[in-house]
Amino acid sequence: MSIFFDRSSRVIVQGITGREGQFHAKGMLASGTNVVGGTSPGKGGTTVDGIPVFDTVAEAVAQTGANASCIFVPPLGAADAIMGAAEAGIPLTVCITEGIPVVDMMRVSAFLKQYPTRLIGPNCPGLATPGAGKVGIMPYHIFSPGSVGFISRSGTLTYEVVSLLTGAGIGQSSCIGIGGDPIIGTTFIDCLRLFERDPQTDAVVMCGEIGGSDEEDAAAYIPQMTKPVVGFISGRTAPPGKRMGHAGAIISGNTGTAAGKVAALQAANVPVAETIFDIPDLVKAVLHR
Amino acid sequence: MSIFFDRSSRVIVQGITGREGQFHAKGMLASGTNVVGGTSPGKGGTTVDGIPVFDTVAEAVAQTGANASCIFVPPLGAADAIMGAAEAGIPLTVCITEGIPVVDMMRVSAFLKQYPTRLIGPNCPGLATPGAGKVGIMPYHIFSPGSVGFISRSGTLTYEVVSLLTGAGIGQSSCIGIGGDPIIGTTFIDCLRLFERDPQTDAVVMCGEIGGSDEEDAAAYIPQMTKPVVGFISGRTAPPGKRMGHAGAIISGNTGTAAGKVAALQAANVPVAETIFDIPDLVKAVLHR
Amino acid sequence: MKIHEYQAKEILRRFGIPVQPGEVAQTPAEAEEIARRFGVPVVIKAQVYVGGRGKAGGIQFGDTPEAAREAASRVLGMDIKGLTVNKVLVVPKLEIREEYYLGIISDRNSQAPVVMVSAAGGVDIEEVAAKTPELIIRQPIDMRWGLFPEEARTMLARAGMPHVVIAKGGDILAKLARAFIESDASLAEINPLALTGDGQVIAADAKILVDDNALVRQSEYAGWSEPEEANPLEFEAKAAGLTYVKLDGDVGIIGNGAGLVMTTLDMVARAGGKPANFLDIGGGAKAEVMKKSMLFVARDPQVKGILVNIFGGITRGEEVAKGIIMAQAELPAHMPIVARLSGTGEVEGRALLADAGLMWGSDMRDASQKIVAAIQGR
Amino acid sequence: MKIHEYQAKEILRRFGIPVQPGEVAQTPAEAEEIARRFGVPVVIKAQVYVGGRGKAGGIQFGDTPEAAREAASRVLGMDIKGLTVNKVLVVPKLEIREEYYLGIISDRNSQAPVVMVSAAGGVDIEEVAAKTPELIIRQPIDMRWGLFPEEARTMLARAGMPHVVIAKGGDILAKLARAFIESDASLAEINPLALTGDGQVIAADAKILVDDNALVRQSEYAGWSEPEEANPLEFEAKAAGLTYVKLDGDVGIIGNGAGLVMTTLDMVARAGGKPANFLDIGGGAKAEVMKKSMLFVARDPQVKGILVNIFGGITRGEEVAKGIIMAQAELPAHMPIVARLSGTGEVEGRALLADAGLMWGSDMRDASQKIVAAIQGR
Repeated sequence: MSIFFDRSSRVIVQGITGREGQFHAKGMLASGTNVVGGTSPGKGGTTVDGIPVFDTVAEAVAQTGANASCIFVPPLGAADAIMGAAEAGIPLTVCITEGIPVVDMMRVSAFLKQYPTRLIGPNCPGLATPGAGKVGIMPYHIFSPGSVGFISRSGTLTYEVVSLLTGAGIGQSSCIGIGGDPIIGTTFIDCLRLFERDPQTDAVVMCGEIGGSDEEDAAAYIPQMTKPVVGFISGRTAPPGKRMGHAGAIISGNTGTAAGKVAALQAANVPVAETIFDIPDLVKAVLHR
Repeated sequence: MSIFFDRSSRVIVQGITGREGQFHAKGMLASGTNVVGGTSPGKGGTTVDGIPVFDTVAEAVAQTGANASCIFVPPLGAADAIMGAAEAGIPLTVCITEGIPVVDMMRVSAFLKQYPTRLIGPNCPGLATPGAGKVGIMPYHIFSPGSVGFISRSGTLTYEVVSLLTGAGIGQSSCIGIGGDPIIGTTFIDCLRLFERDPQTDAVVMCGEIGGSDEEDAAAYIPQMTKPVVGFISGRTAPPGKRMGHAGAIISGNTGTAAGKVAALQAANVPVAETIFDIPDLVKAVLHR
Repeated sequence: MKIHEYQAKEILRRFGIPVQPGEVAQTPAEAEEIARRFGVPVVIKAQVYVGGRGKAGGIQFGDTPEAAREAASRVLGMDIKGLTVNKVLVVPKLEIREEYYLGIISDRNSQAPVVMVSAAGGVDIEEVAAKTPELIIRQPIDMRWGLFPEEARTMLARAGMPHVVIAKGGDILAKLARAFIESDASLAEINPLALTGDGQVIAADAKILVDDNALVRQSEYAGWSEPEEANPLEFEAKAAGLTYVKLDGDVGIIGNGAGLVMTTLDMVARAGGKPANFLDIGGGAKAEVMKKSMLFVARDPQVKGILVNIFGGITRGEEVAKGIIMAQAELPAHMPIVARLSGTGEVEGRALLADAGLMWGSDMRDASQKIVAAIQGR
Repeated sequence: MKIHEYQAKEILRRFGIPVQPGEVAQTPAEAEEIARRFGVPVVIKAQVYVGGRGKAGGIQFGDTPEAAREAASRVLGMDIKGLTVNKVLVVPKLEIREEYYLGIISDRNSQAPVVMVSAAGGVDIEEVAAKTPELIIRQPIDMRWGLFPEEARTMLARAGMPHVVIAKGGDILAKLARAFIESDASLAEINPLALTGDGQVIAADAKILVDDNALVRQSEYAGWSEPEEANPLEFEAKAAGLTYVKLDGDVGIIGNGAGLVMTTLDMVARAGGKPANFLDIGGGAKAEVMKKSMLFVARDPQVKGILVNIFGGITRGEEVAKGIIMAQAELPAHMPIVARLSGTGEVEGRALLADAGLMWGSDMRDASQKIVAAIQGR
């Protein structure tokens, strides 16, 4: 089992004829993901690496029975792509696109309230279910199947930590990059709730960073969980007021500091790793508790 | 009993400091309506003929317990007034204003879907419950209490017909001017449904006119009613494509003609008066059926 | 309010829609100059507020600048359904491969703008709707979000348009929806949307109607208003703030309230007369407005008599009577006038009318019969 | 993106908000001329991308045109928190009776713009929020409808504003909400909103931040971008398309992915070093980008060595290594460089680095320790 995505998922790639879309569609196929189609307005009727291309998501859904979508559409078209996927009845949408205007995401957020669509991202590496495949851009070879759920706001840091886990013999159930933007569809707490219910998951690793209060919100929920959580927070040396790469990674006044997040997690009895190298041992410790 | 409005209603007048608002607030008071307040941004804290004025509907509701509103705000501010009344929790809003841009009313229509507010109008004379009072601009002295419900798209024509009914000894239960605009909050069929459930009402007079298909929609519902309906349609001599005063009174192509409406009503077994002078006799006939 | 094709295209251009280039000429020489500048062949299109220009000869071609001049000289001054052509739009002739229809109307049933698209473009959409309604894809716009491009593309795909038109036309349709809402249109049409030989998708013709109620906030468009020569009186009435509709008969009709006036028209017709107009003086009119309305109605040379039908509420009978008496002094002595007043000020009004020797009706049936009889000399 | 007060006021003006008149001067003579034209007394306001101008002396008064000139000459060229004042806004002095606060920020928790209003205006709103949060009324904007005037007035009434401010300020706040959304702002503030002696309600100061992600479609505002002299490198980095943040230390840091770079900064700090910057080369960077980034980081005179930390996915190790080697050839010979590559192309990259005699780290901890040791001469 897994959260969000498994072998039964039928994935389309929105923006499949772009450089990124085409490259990662291939990567998803290679990971075992059932990529059933793609969209690119005007390119309907063609194929990309054997994958059929449609002008619209509605047509792709009608023709392929797709139930998940991975979006590589450029920033100014991404809100349209997300809304289009929801309108076409896609229940899981993963938006990789970075740089979507915040006003667009605020509109999308209001729009999605009337749809049962689950949005992951935007500005995220997507998700992977080791053994089943991936939706997004994560390097799939670093994963190993297992019982640890993984959630992170970043991309390459995820890869680092997953590599460390895999190297230490700790396999993963599902890995989700929730995205580095201030407005995202799925938060830490959403994932924690699902991991709590997921029978394959025994513990969760949560890699947060400065900015916002998603980690604090998660810390408020964790005491209700039966499964242990290990935390890590990056950006301890980040100064206030500076946007550290991710649009969401910014300390505003006294909110969003690494110290505050670490303290909140520790207050929830979550062991917080000092460095990423400490994560595997902390996971082993909570699993043997 | 009555539909929409009775002695327990507590009415505020939005736009009470304007010429129309002030004049008709007085008229409503004189009819027995419990006018508890009014609004006029910037004039909060003053009074108009002893009626307290507030800057906002929210304050008026909080201070007076108002549960109905009558709007006399100029066209470009009317959509704001309707939405504000809904947001402030007013369950019944009567909008007298004529000339609201259609795009505004389309937005209002979408907005009101999330509120339990009943909107009457716009571009309507309001409603009257003989014996209880009125919300709007109808000359109250023409009414007499009784058991005939009255619905019309127009103002002065309503007064003519009500005068004929009263003159013929036929009293009214509730009278509603639903308004002459293409987009209105309450239609004939809405009123018919309520009259059907209203124990005080024994028959209904419905005065339609050219344009749209509200009369046809009503004709499709009438066969399900237990109470008789008498119809009248004005605009038999109106040419197609011309807006006959009311923004909604326009024949487009073959739809909205008087002949079509008369035929639809007759097919529903509704006696349709040739002239307004025939209405009282037809009402008497159906009441004695 | 109607606007011309070239003005509708200007609006579309502002919303980022690719529009066939072109310029307006008011003289044949200007047309020739434009043809020279844009390159021939050109199309000369009459700018009049009426459909069916093509069939009426209002669209002509010029293969050379000189031919453009000649074509313009044929079209300028032409009478199309009672309208004189004062302006032509000169556009380079497109090599059109396919024609499509995109339209948005404000729809009373859905209480929203409704988008209609069809792969059967270039022809009258009402004909398509009547004969092959299955070729038209309809969908209301959700006013909360507008029409977003993916929705627009999905409509075009459902209408069976080719891939390139789905892609480029989807953007155009989404922009047309924004143009509709932000311009307070009641109709916005691109017909045809042309797919050209070189793969462009552009608006080759456009029609926009602007909601009269919104002209106060669309002041630029309001300034585009022009007299319709077929109906100069209606144009002047609007300018004078009167709610007036010109009809074909000889009985001038004035009342207060649209429903009442419409019913009065019907009553006059029943009495054997033919209404010359619809004029609603609205609520609370004073004597001056009544007088102005009377004199306005009498300007229609067909009018042989005037019926005034007032149900007084806010409108006061004595004001109406005063206005009628003031107007009578300026009207031809032989022009019959019948007034019927009831409600507020009815007694005072009738007394004034009686003093002035004017005819009155006891109700609208009586008044209608009296004016018809007076006109017909019975 | 930051913009100046005078630019923020220009945006507000376009959305119909009454704004205190005024003009920008770049010389004392211009300030005098403006003072003469608008009438004295005037206020001379430093236009710099920083708060607290008043306390720093960046706001001065001129009772005569000559005094305006002198005030401007004092303010122009002034250094405020590391920024040189190059422009002043000259405005006629208002007779302010009361000051209010209107603000809108994009809020991650409500995933919507949040409106904040307070009758305690004219002061730093963060101070009000900290000390008397009950004086601030907050409400998210429903993105489906925007903030309509009656909602705005209701907020102002709840904040305890006087009637005239509820009426006029409500319209202003509704327009501010439109300006926020249509301008892609991340913050839009009117502080103070002034009630003047003669009953006007106008924006006396304004601040707007524009969402960087939206600058592609807000091209006019994008053109208003100016170097922040306190951070010239950050401005140039943005122009060069690099995601760069200047910090205070001496270890230049480059990596791929924001989270990884932030973690690398933390790791360097743990190793006893001080990061000089944050630089994220993003995904799939080629050798040229790597080289450009290295040379850019080295332009910071504080930088004594550079750490490159790459986890290869789409980014290939050999491209990174090539870029480092190309950059090394142009960097001072004594500048230590430590690279750590893992993932795609890791073997090839390490081989290239070894051939070039460059230091490498086995993981990010090892690499961090090595660069810190190299800089500190251990």
